[in-house]
Amino acid sequence: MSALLELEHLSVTFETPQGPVHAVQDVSLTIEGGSIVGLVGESGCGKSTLGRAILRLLPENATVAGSVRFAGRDVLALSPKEIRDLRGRNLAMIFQDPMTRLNPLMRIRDHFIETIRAHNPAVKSGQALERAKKVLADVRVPSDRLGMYPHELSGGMRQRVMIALCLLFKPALLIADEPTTALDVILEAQILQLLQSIMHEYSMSVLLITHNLGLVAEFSDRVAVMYAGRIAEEGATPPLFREPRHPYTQGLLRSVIDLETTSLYSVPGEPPSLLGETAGCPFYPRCDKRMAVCETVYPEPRLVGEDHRKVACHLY
Amino acid sequence: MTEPLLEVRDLKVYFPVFSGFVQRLLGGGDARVHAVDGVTFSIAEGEVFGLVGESGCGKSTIAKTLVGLVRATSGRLLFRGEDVTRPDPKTLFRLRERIQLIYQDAHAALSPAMTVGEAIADVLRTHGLPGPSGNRVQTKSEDAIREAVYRTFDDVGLRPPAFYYNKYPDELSGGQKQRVVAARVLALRPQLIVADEPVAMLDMSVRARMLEFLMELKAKYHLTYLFITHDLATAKFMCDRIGIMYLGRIVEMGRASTIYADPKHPYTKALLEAIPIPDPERKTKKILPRGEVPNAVWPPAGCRFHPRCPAVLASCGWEGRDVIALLEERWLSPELAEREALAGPVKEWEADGLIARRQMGKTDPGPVYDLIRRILLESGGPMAGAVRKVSIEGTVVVVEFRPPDLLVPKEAEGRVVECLLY
Amino acid sequence: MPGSTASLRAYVITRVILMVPMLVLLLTFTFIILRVAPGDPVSTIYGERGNPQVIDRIKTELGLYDPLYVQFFRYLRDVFTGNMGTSILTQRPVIDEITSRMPATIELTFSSMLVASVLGIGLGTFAGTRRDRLPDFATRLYGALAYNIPIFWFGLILKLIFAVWLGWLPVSGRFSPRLSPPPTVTGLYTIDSLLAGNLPAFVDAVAHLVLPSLTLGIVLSGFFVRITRVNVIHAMGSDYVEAARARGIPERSVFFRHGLKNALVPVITTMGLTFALLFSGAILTETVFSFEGMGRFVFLAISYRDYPAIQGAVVYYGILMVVISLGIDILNAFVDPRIRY
Amino acid sequence: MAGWFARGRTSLVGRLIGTFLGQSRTIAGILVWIGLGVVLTILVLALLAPFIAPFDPNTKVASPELPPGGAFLMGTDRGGQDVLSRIIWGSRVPLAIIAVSTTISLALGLPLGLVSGFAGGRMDRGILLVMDSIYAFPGLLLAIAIAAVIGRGILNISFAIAVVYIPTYFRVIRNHVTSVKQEPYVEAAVALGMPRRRVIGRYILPNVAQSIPVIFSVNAADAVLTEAGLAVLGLGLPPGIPDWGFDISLNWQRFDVSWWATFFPGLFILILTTALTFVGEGLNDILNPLLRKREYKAGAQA
Repeated sequence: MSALLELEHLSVTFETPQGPVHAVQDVSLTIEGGSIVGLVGESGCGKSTLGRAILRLLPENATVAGSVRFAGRDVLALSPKEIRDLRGRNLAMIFQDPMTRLNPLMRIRDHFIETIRAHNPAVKSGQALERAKKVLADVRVPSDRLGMYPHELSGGMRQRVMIALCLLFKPALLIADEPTTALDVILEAQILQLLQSIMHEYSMSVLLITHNLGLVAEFSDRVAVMYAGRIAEEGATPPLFREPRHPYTQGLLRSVIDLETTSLYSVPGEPPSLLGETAGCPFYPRCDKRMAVCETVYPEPRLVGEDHRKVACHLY
Repeated sequence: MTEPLLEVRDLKVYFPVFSGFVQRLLGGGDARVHAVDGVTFSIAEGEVFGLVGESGCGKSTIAKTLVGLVRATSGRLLFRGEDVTRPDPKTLFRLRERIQLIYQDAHAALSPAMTVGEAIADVLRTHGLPGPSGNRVQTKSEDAIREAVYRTFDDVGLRPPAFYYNKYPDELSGGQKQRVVAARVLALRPQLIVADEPVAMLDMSVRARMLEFLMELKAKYHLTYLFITHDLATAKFMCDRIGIMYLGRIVEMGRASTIYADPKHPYTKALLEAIPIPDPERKTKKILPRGEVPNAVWPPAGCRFHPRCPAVLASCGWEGRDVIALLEERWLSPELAEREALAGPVKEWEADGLIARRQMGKTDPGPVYDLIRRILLESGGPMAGAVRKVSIEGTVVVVEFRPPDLLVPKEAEGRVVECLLY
Repeated sequence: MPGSTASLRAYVITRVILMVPMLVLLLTFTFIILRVAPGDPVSTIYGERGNPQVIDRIKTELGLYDPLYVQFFRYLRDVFTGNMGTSILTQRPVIDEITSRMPATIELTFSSMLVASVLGIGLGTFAGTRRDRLPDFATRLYGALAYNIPIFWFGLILKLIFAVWLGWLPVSGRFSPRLSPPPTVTGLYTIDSLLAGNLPAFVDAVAHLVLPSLTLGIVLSGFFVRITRVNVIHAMGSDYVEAARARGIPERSVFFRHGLKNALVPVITTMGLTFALLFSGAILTETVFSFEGMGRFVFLAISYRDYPAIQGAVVYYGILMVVISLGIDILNAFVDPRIRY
Repeated sequence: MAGWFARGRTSLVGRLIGTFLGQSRTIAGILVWIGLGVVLTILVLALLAPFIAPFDPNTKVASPELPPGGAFLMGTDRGGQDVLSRIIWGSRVPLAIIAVSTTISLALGLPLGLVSGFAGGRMDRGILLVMDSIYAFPGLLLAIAIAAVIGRGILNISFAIAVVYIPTYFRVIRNHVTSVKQEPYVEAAVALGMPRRRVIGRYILPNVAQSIPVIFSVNAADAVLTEAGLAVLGLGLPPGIPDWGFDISLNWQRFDVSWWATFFPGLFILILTTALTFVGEGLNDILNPLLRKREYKAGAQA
């Protein structure tokens, strides 16, 4: 298996009236073909920014450094035309709130026609609709929804439509940014099951961005844990959950409340602000295993153990 | 048994749907959201009672009804035996000293234009200071009020209180704001606290802290909680008893330990099944209910869960629109869609209560009649069993269901469950 | 779920029905201002010089001593039967005056609206897509200046430069006296001359329209620039625009189909209110350019305290506004499917 | 200083000023400063008119229609009066109109908006219908109608203008209230048993107050323009009071001969209204950062 997506030393900084915000710092991550990678972190840790950086969807006040290689191509060096070609065709993205992601003035049908024509102008509307119907059937949306406006659809239907829009060209990678956070637990499970089955059918990889550790455990092959704009720990899902190495991952897993929880645990303190420069390990103030070196020197991620685990911590 | 602190009997809360002026004139104007549709439960003093359900199931509406933010359409609310269903302003004012609300978003619950000290002082100015024997002492003395605010801050761990008094909400951290909101509620010395999704907005790593804090307060002030959440895991940890809600009704209610150990209602089972478990070694293929929660304006007949229920019976409430849903469902498969194209399109079908019909106009209704009979038969199962008859009336093909069996909450193995299976 | 066409129809019916209370309210309002407020029309017309007995007789004739509700219903009846009295100034029925002058104002209003929308929406879009850069600031400055320029004064300046000094365009009026106007069909000289195939007349009519509509249109464009800019920024920052980009939709389509189209929905809504501004402006513009329309009529009526004429004009404007706002609302419902519910 | 105001001891005004000072160096802030500077300069002119104006504004001081230059910086008008002196004295009228008319509009529009927005339901729809009817009506025509009935004078004109702009305050405040009303902190105040009046006064008003300065400046500009329009149409103040609008109406027929007598009064109207708009636009950017939400959102996601 070859690397489909390679991020190397990727950093994203936003210029804001309060000063620079280092949303993503020095992130390196690889996604192999045909896998689901979970990118997990708490709100404001930079995970959504990372997802957008891959598609170059960041607002104008963002600067990106490092490199993004997708199927061997340097994404950051592509011309606007080339990146546009890539989006939706090879690299697709779905978002958190399906309610606001479809143009309220356009029928569902027109979203499909527009997307197909954007990449293949020669296609007639009739053909485009046939294609749309096929994809919609794959995501289990009745084809009469094509004639409706977004506001006439339920939240689950809208997210299915969003997914269908992504599937039109059988992309190699789907970035799913909190795709189920706005949905209820049963719908959430439905949508993720759907994603999982489609993934195999369309031989597609998924980058699943979420704050929900349960989802990651259930659906991902590999997982990257993000904290304060950096990746704290990354590895294959089962060993990482069985034996977390980074103190943050340990704390996070301990603080999960599930049906087996008998005692509560929370990580002390609060996540740091990403405003301005920081030195040392960002988790330092909250860490129960901190050492003197942690305050001043950032621990470069290194491979630890036999399961190809990358951990950014001075303990290892 | 002692008298419960709070009793809710057959509570119904309907909201009008804002349809256009003319639509209301032309009929169809009695459209109402059946937010809460006949809910009965009680909470004993010192208990934590959980209402669990997905968004839109009516749990937050119950919370708002309890503190008089929303009027009950019918039913009864009793607080310590006193009827507070439609309180006059004075009763409501007193009621709000005894029942208080904690919101899911502490930041949004504080006015950004008011210092947090003022936020609490304002409450004390309105209600007076809590006296030694549960009474209220009205005071004009700003010093006394400030003293009382300081004490409350101290109680919730905002120390030194004088430091926090003049802070605006946006100058405090999330955790501190939660403490302020708690302090504001506690300043009234309430007996029942309704906590509406108190941890839903919080990050996983700090969620437990809020829950611990709530438990501490409970012990310290002898509080009773109505704990509202969509998260079954949190509810399991926090609650003594729970009620599972679906579309405005409690479908299963009992001791938390009993229900989690052995859920009875298919919906409860589905919810428990759907929760993602943070243990990659226990990946199992889940069997999930179909579809989504239907619109609460027209809740399904019979058991509201019947269109999605994996254990559904013929008597659960099949009705006209389920035929349309069945057709849609079948036609997701292209070959079925082609084979059964004659019966479609779906929008030609019209549902009216227990009846589904299709106006055929000049076309011969015969083939459609045959086809729909075959489809119903082929789909088999409980739905087919509920069909009273398929007929042709003039140019109309009609599918008619028999009325559902009466659905009443029943005692079953230590809990109340509303399901025909039991 | 009701179909979109059915709901659109229901919406239109709703709006038409709602027009009735609006109209009644408006007429009541006019009635109160003009009849109940201190001073009555007759005394206002005849002033202190008037003979008390004459005034008394006229008042009786006009029914001013009847109970208010009788007056009110008579007034409503008069309005709906088009009987708005006789102009003191011209001695012609007010309704005739209004119908003969209306086409001029319609011509001016629509051509100004055209200038304003082209300029305003064009510049607003330009500024909105170049947010916080120099073109944005220049456009915003233009917007502020255009919106705040005293229209009367601006018309004078344009007239002085282009008509008096440069002599490119006619100074005033609707049509040159040396040409004979086209036969009246619609009353709009531009349309009528085209219908008659009279090209010189058309050119002349347009030439007379240029300065007044530029004056009014530019002033109004200030308003358009502002709302267009804000809404373009808003729409281009929306979630569905980001989602469209993520699907690889070309930036041109993203802008026109997702950004601009959605931005124009609120712009259309505000257009209804813009007409109010437009009519205010038309009064002054017509005065500057001696453009014989409704505005000019109002000005003259005021100058001569021509009471029935003022009342007629107010009622006429009111009805027009209600109808326009109805039209805009319905237009909006056509564009935006969410409004129909 | 910004910090001091922002911490500004629970005072609403202090908080608004603090927010503004906190961003006084942004482009929006600079706009406000420019606008305020111009308005203040005109205010000083108005107050010190007797000392600054070179001539008596109502006397013939030279031959009519002298072009600008020499002792008469802006020339003389048809009546041989000094245009500059008339402009300086004339600045009093628009300022007075602004003061009176916006006060009246605010005094009526604000409470109506608060009550209507908070109460909702039938009462809201009723008030809304009335206000919308006024709003949709051509403002100048309405002012003309009112002014024609109640006659001339600063108070009368101000009242006529005020009526026209009540709906503006009403609309903005009401819409803001209906959105603030949804906020949990308002619901919380109700659930805490706060009396209705207290909820409106202490929880809603302070949070909609940021709209007021913005509408104020926009309305002030509109009021000046409306007054000028009325004056041009001969419905302004009685002759004898120097007024920019009145001066235009006096001289415009001779615009091609003595353009200065019309041009300068109009220019000053434009300067004053534009300055007011700068204040309004700047404050709007600072106090209602709706448009910047996107940036902050991106920052917050960071």
